[in-house]
Amino acid sequence: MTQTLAEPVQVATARSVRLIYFAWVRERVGLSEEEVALPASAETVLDVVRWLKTRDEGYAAAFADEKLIRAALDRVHAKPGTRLGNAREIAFFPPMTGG
Amino acid sequence: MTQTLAEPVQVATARSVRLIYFAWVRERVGLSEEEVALPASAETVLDVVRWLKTRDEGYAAAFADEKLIRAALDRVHAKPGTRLGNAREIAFFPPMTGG
Amino acid sequence: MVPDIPRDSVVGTDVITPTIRIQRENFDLATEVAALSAGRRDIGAVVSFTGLCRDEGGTLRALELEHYPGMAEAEIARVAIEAATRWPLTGLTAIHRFGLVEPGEQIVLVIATSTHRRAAFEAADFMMDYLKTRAPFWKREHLADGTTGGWVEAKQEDDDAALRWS
Amino acid sequence: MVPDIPRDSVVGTDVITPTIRIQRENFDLATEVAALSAGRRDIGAVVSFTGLCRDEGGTLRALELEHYPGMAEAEIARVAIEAATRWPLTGLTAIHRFGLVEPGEQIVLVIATSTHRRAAFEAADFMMDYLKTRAPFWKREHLADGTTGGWVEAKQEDDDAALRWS
Repeated sequence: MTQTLAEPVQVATARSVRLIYFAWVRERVGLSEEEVALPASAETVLDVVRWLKTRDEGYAAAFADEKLIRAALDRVHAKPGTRLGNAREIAFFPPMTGG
Repeated sequence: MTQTLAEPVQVATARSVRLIYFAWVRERVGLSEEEVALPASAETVLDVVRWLKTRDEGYAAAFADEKLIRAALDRVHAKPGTRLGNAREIAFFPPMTGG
Repeated sequence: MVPDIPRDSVVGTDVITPTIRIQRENFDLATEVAALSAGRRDIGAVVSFTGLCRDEGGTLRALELEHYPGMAEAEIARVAIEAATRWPLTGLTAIHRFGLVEPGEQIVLVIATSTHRRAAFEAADFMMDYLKTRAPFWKREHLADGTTGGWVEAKQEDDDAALRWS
Repeated sequence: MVPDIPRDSVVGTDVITPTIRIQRENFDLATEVAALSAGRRDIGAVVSFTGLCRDEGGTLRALELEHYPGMAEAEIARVAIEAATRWPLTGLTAIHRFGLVEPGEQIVLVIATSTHRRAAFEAADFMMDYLKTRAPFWKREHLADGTTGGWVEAKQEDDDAALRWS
């Protein structure tokens, strides 16, 4: 397979998405939700987590233990490796304790 | 093991018990219950079934398929080989269909 | 002041006394659930099973439930005590009707309560499997065309289900 | 006269529409059971699970239930549709509360109805396992001493229970 000559168009455009936080992730981040411009390099859920950790100490504390972070893309469960696609809403939360 | 010299005392005494019938066993026998004198040779549940079959055509029909007969001794489930002991009430019925 | 003893510690050691009823009259699910849970703060899970009479596609007018009065309550109590011994229950109720029951009406009720859901689910499931195969009840069909149908035959699948617990 | 179509034949082919509610208010078991079964003559089994708030030996004053409003109903509906596809159900209801719930109060309700008991038991059990591990709800403890305790941690046993169905 050869690389196509045309570069993907989104390379230079930072994507704007809504991030939503629940339970102790929300408490540590200090926000319920926010609109952010994702770096173009963020392609998966895990990429977003790792980028958020660099923002400040609150995010770093919220996302310190990556194994405890669950995520949803546009309100559907996603795994760390799930690609963001065209998701407009990304939610992060601890393991669920309903029922 | 040698046989004791004294003969068992109950040999000559026919035991009197109450027999109770349910569902299609009751219908085929034509009775809900009866008091009978069991022959001294009847030592197990199956012995009673085989003796009853000899009494008339109704009993013969009720107990024709021995695998479909369930029994209880003094209101506790019993197997064909269960010994009668001192049971005063012996019930016969089809497989149960409660619930 | 007498100090409160946490209820959990009591539940763990005492075996509860099941409620068993064999009756002609109907029963009420909400009333029976309330009897097990009202005023308590140590119950986490309530599982109920209600068995209803089906009309079998319109062919059935009623089920006639015959039972062995002397044995039915004792046998269900035996099974209930076994359930209460196997699972850490806070309450257990089993009610079975006899007589004529019409489609849509209730036949049998089992309620199991516990601190945790798995015990409540399994105990209720176990109770129903044993009620089906060991409680001395027999069903006869009364058909919509006015005739009396046969006695309902026991199902192999019910025997198999009961074997799951042994 | 239009001939009656036996209900069983309809049930076998159509997948039912589950009732899903996420609400702050309490719910009533009897009302919800009646909504699934009133006027029907084709239901043989009704299994209900009610989850209640426990006082944890007197240490808990209340549970605070946080949820993801946009996702909770959609996720429970997804699981309910899967249950209705796997088992031949005649009805399925799932209600989950949010907000502050005190010991003894109801938190969650699942009701599954079917012609046969195994389907109703398994579907209700399945729904609860998935509600525990996939519905976006989080519980925080408010303690009897007036302080706010921590967030309840997810249990490995709940994940293990959910894996039984895959």
